[in-house]
Amino acid sequence: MSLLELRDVAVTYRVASGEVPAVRGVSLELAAGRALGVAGESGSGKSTLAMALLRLLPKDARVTGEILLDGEDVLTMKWGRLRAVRWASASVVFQGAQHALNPVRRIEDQIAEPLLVHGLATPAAARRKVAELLEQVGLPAWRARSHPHELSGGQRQRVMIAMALACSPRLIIADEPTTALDVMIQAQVLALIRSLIAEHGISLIMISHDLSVLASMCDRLAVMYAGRVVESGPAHEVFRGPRHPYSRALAEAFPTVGDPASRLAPKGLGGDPPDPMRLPGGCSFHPRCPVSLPSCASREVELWPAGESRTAACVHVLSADEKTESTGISVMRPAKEDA
Amino acid sequence: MSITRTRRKAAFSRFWREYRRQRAGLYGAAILVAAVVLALLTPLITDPAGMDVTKATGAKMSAPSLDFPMGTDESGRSILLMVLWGSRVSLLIGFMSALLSMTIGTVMGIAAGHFRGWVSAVLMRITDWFLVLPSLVLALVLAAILGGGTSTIILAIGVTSWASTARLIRAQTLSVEARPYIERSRALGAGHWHIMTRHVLPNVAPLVLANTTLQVASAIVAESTLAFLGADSGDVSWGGLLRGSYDWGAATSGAWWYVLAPGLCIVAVVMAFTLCGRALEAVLNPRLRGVSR
Amino acid sequence: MSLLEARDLHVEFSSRGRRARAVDGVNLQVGEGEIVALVGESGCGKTTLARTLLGLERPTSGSVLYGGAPLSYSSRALKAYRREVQLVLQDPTGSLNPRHTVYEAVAEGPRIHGMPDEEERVASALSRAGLRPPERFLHSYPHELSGGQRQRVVIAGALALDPRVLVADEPVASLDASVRGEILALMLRLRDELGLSALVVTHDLGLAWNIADRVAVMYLGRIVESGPVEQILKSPSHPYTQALLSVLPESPSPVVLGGEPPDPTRIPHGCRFHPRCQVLAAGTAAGAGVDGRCRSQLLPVLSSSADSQVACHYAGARRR
Amino acid sequence: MTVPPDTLSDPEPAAFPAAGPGKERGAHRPVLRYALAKIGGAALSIGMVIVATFFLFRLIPGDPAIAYTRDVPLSPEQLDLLRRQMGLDKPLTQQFLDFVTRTLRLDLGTSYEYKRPVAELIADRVGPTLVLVGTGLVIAVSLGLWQGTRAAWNHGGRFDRFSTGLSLVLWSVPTFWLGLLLLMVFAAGVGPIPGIFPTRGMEDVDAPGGPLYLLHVAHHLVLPCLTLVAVVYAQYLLVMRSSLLDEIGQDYVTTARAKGLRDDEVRRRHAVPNALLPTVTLVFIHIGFVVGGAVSVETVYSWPGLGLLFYEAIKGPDFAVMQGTFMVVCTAVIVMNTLADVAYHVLDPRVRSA
Amino acid sequence: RQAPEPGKKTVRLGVTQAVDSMNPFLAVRIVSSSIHRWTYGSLTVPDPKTLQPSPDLAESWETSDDKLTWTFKIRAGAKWSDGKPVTAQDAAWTFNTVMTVDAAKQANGPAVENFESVTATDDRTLVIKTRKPQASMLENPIPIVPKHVWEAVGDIGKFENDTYPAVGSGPYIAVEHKKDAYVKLKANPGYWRGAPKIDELHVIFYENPEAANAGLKKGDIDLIGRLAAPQFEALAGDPNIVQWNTQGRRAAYLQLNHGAQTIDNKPVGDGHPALKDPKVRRAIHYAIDKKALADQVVNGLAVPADGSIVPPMYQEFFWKAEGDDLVTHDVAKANEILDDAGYKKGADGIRTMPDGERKLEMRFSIHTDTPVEDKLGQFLTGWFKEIGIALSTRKLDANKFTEETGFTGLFDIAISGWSVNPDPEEVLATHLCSRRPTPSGEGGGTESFYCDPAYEKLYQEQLSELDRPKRAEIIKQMQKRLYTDAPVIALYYPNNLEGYRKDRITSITPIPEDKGILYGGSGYWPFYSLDAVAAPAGSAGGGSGTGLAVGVAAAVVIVGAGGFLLARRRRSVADERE
Ligand SMILES: Nc1ncnc2c1ncn2[C@@H]1O[C@H](COP(=O)(O)OP(=O)(O)OP(=O)(O)O)[C@@H](O)[C@H]1O
Ligand SMILES: Nc1ncnc2c1ncn2[C@@H]1O[C@H](COP(=O)(O)OP(=O)(O)OP(=O)(O)O)[C@@H](O)[C@H]1O
Ligand SMILES: [Mg+2]
Ligand SMILES: [Mg+2]
Repeated sequence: MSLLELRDVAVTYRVASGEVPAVRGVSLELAAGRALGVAGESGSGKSTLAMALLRLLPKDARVTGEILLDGEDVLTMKWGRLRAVRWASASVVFQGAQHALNPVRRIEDQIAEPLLVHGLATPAAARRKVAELLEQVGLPAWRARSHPHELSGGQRQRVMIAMALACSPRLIIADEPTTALDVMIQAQVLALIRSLIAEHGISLIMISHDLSVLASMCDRLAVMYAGRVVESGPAHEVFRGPRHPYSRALAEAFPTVGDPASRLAPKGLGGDPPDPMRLPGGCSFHPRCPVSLPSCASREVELWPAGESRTAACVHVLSADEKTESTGISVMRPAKEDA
Repeated sequence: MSITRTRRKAAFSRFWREYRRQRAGLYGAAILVAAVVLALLTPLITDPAGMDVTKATGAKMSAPSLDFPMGTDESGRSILLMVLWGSRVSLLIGFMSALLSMTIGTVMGIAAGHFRGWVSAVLMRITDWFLVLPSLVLALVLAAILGGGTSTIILAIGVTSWASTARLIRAQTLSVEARPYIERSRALGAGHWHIMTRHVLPNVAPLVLANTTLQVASAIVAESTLAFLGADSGDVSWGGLLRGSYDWGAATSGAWWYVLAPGLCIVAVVMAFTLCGRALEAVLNPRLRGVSR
Repeated sequence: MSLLEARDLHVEFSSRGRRARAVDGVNLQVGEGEIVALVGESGCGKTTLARTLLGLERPTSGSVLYGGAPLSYSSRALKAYRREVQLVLQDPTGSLNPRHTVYEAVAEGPRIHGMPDEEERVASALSRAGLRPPERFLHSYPHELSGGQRQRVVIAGALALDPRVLVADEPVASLDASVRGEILALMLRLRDELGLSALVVTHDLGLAWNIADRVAVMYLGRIVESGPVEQILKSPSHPYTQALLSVLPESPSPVVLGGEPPDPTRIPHGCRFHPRCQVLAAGTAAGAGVDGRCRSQLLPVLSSSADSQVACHYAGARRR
Repeated sequence: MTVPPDTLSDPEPAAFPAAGPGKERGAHRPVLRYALAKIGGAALSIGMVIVATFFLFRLIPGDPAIAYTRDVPLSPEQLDLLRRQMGLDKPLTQQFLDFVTRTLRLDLGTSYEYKRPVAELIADRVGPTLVLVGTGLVIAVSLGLWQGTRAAWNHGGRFDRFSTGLSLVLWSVPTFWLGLLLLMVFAAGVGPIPGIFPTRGMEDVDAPGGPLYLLHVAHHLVLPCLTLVAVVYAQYLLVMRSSLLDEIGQDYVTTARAKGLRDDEVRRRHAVPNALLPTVTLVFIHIGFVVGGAVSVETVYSWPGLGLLFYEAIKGPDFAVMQGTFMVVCTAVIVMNTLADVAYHVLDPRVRSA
Repeated sequence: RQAPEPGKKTVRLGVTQAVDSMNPFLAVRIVSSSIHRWTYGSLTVPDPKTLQPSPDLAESWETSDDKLTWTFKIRAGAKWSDGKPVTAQDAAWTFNTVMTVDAAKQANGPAVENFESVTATDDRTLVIKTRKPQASMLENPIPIVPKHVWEAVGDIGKFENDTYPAVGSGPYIAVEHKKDAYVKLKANPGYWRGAPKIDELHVIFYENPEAANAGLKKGDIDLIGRLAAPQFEALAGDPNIVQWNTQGRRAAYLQLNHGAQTIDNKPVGDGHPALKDPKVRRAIHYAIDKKALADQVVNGLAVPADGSIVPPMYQEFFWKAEGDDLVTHDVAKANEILDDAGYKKGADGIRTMPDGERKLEMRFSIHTDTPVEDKLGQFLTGWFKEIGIALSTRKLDANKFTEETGFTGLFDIAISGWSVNPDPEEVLATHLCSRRPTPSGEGGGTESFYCDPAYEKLYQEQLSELDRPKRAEIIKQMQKRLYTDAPVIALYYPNNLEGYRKDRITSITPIPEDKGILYGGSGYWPFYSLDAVAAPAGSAGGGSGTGLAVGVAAAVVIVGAGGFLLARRRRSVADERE
């Protein structure tokens, strides 16, 4: 059984001017010990989805569908049970660690807090564990006595990771853990995460809009656009040979240093990002799509199979693969074979 | 540019839409409009001769009746009439001292936030000084030294109450100044004046507006307190009326209308200003906008 | 030939009683019609250098030369200077006053300088920056625009003054991957069409590869390697440049530099990179017999010449 | 005078940019330096008070010597002598220097009315004011903060609407007016309500000794304190409420929830302490305001404190007492604020190392 | 509050003035001088019936033929409260201190101005030599202090006299003083007239007169003196309270700046020139409706002034205007006088000077913070408008007021008033030429800048007239002169308004005994003769209220805390949700 399974999850924010469908029917699956990358442009609903996994969204967000963690639906859990699951089974590395840490408490206390709350350690043991965790993420133990503002961005991000590891959860959700960081520190943090999942067999959901980062970190990749998954498949395949025009644009936007093709020839995707409150009809990508057909403006697209354990939501997938029947909601298989 | 006008209109109607959702603010605005209109109309709808003690027609301290809906004072004058005329002075003092205080506060705040180094340090020192000083005490001293009169009261209140505004404006100025568009403007060749008037002022203006209403409220309370403590303007004001009710023993002799009428007027109008100010702040201050989710 | 030049520029800040040497001896020049990329990790002094070039920061020593003449800091001279040299900031959203329409934002420069034909100028700047037709955008507020459009408005604001040099500080860092290509293409086009010179500040080597003629790599306040893009990025000689290139996600063997990020208040002795230098750490430098010099001997400041040059004892030793 | 409640939430960023690594080992040094700087600033402020007092009271038209002698007719020689004694014959700069040295030696002049050193008059009245303002402040702060917390945590709820509304009404009420009403109702008694509280002062003749004395004073304190608290606490409520609302929106609160903390734990351990810190400084900035309120309250309830002395001096007018009280009150407020600032600095790590 | 000892008689007097000093040389406020009157003896005390001087510490006295030497016999049986006898040395020391120590002149300096020397020839004989004859010698108000205690005091001007019980010779002994709060007096068991009937007298300070009234109604205090009219009226209808409304010692009048001059006859100030014209002053007098003022401003609790500066309470000296002298409220007459004198009304209804230059626009100077004067101003403004004089009210603080209306003459019309002692000499003197300010513009204590040869002459005559009825006649002539020449215009004589609880105070003798004053009058009679209900045995008295309130307060606190805890508990359950 897979560790995490999302079934048609949708999140709608109620705001003054109406409803914002931030996530519109996402189904995903993650097996234990695997890493799943979620890419997509800014505002495509990645963070919303991540927060929905532990029901951390604000009150004005409505979540529907099913989020099965070890077969148990998070959305219908009792509060007590949910509290027990939070952090002990699944923990989160939040986007923007500078704000996710309490500015007035020592990082030691903050890392130890979940241990004590879940009754996993005595205070003394918790302190030892904190030192251990800090060593693991490459921070000297004396840093435990620091306050968040005394740390650099990379260090704070590492504290966040140490905190996520504190209760030895089976799943870590890392929301853009490196976006705010310098290339060099980004590399450090990525290396750290990579070694941690390798050593502890933890499952990982990593969110980023940098496809190349995800490709190097994850087994599988899902690309989101306007609240939907538009393409999914084995990470390298999606990165090297994207089937959806949006994934393609994303992949191409990253220049390869040394590649003469991109020398003095930057590529990008025109058009405006979609407004979730006023999504275009038909395929929501069609106004920006370089290869859109007239029918795209009216025809709903779904995730169609696009090769070995791959799916993509584009009509061109159909014509290329000459598959006419829709598979409906396509479920991402545990991708053992392509790891 | 007519497009600009439509823009402005759209912006205003957007503002109004948002403001309308602040129910308390609406009540406040309604009370205020009523109070201001009544104050403006008073000379037209009433006869000031009723305020002349030698021509008063009522009995002394008589309870509310048809002739005197709010009763009469110690000289048999209609309290309703006094309250109406008093509202003119109270509101005038409120508005003028708020204006004075806001002007000083805004200028000091923007200057302290915009300039660096010793200018800012000196301005902040002065501001902090005024901020922590007990302003009522200072106002009383000022009023005692400068002698009575409406303008003295306005001055005393205005001069002692600008500091918190200056702090607020300075903080806002600092955050505006930290925005890259200031740097950009500077890179385009802009000078101090251009930056302060084109970028900082429009950005702090909503805050100034919201704060002015709050300031009017506190100025009205301050006026009544000063009047009670003996520094009155000499004209009939709400504070002066309250003082009168105290001097003429209205409370012990059971003339509750004399005590309550001006007091409740103060409370109502001050509250209305406060509600409006808070509503304005909620609508206009982007920092607060997100809060009441 | 050189239009804008920094000559032995030093900028120091005093932060909490300590001196931070944010820019610590930089020679750099931007020629007519040339795009130079200035790369380096966060906090190495790139922004400070850019701001100093614009006269927004006074150098502690050294000078900024424009057209061969040193910059004067009288407010009059600065105003005139800023008509010709323009800055585009990192954050397009922050760079636009939310209360100004696109028109006002773009017209701000011409107004400050009292230029005639404001409306035409704004319209043409907008269309040159790729916002076409300009009328569609004139009365929009920044919040009604997408990130890419905002960045173009900022660029248009700079173009409205017909500058000869554009200093762009991380022009695409905060933008979505899908938009950045557009902006970069725009810069290339402007160079080709208008002969604009540009200094592009970034920490992204891919960007340099995308658009620059020349690249200068900065580390802790000083340029450690510079030269034509192809040469530097394909065969870097400085260990720091090598490390930067190696951590690009697609590179096969990343060299993650250890140690704490550099601190401009405590610049190490000898080669400023030596505490983190992987070449020194691996003993290769010792093999070449330069490790002692790495730890103690100062390196000369690189000149502003256009040729490829590097400030490294090891690279110097190998080249010899 | 009052300060509008919401302008208090000072949006100045409390957090400062990240410090570089390895700085905290010397952390006590900045605190000391900060404290010294603050104390220096306070000294400067007090200096400003002294200077302002001198020139402000020099603005009074008329002859201080004649004012001093009041209605008592004196011969010109006697007046001249008095002027010389008061130093009025010296040049202004000399007068100023004399004034400063005298003030620094705590010689605040002699009361016109009481013919006694102002410093002594003030010393006699400090105690009652401290009792009133101290108790009032403690109650107002705790009540305000507690209600503010509750209101913010369930913002939009019934408690929030009720307490915000009530506090706004009370905030709009002139202090003295409320005081008079309370006095009339609960001290004098109205209709069926018995006047169970005293009509004046801090104590009566034949006040009991020992612990009963405390009860006796407490009984006298009820109404004045209630008045002061009613008018003052609203500000703390509103500040705490908005400050906590700010904190609730922060990401670290979500982090705390994600860790599996209970709702009240999130509030108690994370949100409230963080919201408290900026609130508390604002509380101290308001001491000046509370002192102002105390003037009205002390007048209404004949409370024998500094406010009453000041009020009597204004009525006199006894400029020497006014001047002395003004300086003392201002100085006290400045000192309190400085202490609060330093304490805050020690408590909030974000500010500490800045 | 402790339960009073059963059988103990305590009277609590409420005052709205704080004690300024317990040192009789410094105290000027009425409350303090009253206390000193009760705690120290003087040479003489006004007789409660006639108000004429009667023996106090001086048993008897005689005057030399040249009227310059007075010899007093000090009472034999009088003792200080510490047991030592009262001697002539004590009195001599007291007077000499006032005469020689500047700081000690504060309270009663003028009373010794005319003294040449004071000596005690033996323990019982005091000899006072004056420079000029002094008819008012027997009214000397100075409290005599014990030399053996006061000798040790260094600087009289700084001495607070705050060691209790204070050594005195009056009916009461001061035993406690809490500043701005109360003074506690105990009956002096060794008082030579015999101890007072009550055991304790408390003087309790109220800043807030409304609170004082409430205190009286509630029974927190037993007596209040010097009430303002509204407070007095508010006492009506309470069955336990006696409203004590009697003729007062005070006259309220206007001071007209009829050309202020210094003592060397140089004009000072900026008084309106029209006021120099007696006709204008007369017209103004006609414009004033004194009855309306008495009714409206002081709620009818005053006598309209058909006289001058001596109130009718002092029947002996009071002069009443009658017949042609009498000025009544007559606007037409006033207008006629002004018209005839050539003051023409302009289009705005305001008159101008006969030379057509200046309008009759005048200032009316009053004190800040005095509602009665404020109201008065409102009335005068209304009436003056009818006779073509524009009046604007100026409020001045006490210092400025004294300066402008007393020395610098910067006023047109000002409010004035004087509380008259049983001997009116003091108030008569305030209108003498010699009282005008010095050439350098410093005060002599004039109340009108008046300088009239006729008045001066009469003054000198009364001074040396030791025959009382004759003297009274001269004094009446002086008042008539003031009335007709109108440098001052008397408005009304406010009644003395007091109230006390008859369920507490069983008997009290006013001074004078016939409808006189209780508190603030001369002498100590009312408070010496006072008798009160004893605290009933076993009752907690006012203490029961306290106990009740404390109980209630405690209960409220407990219930509140309990509710709070309960609410918290409930909420912590509710907190399960998010
Ligand atoms: N609390 C909220 N109320 C209303 N709308 C919201 C809220 N939070 C997010 N949204 C909207 O939901 C959409 C998805 O937001 P989300 O934060 O999930 O995007 P994201 O993919 O994480 O973007 P980024 O890469 O910038 O982090 C956006 O359009 C955003 O504006
Ligand atoms: N005003 C200032 N006062 C003190 N120190 C400063 C100031 N501005 C910059 N610094 C310091 O100077 C160094 C260089 O800063 P700069 O902003 O130039 O770096 P950068 O290369 O642009 O970094 P990034 O890529 O993060 O934008 C940093 O260590 C910074 O902390
Ligand atoms: Mg996100
Ligand atoms: Mg930068």
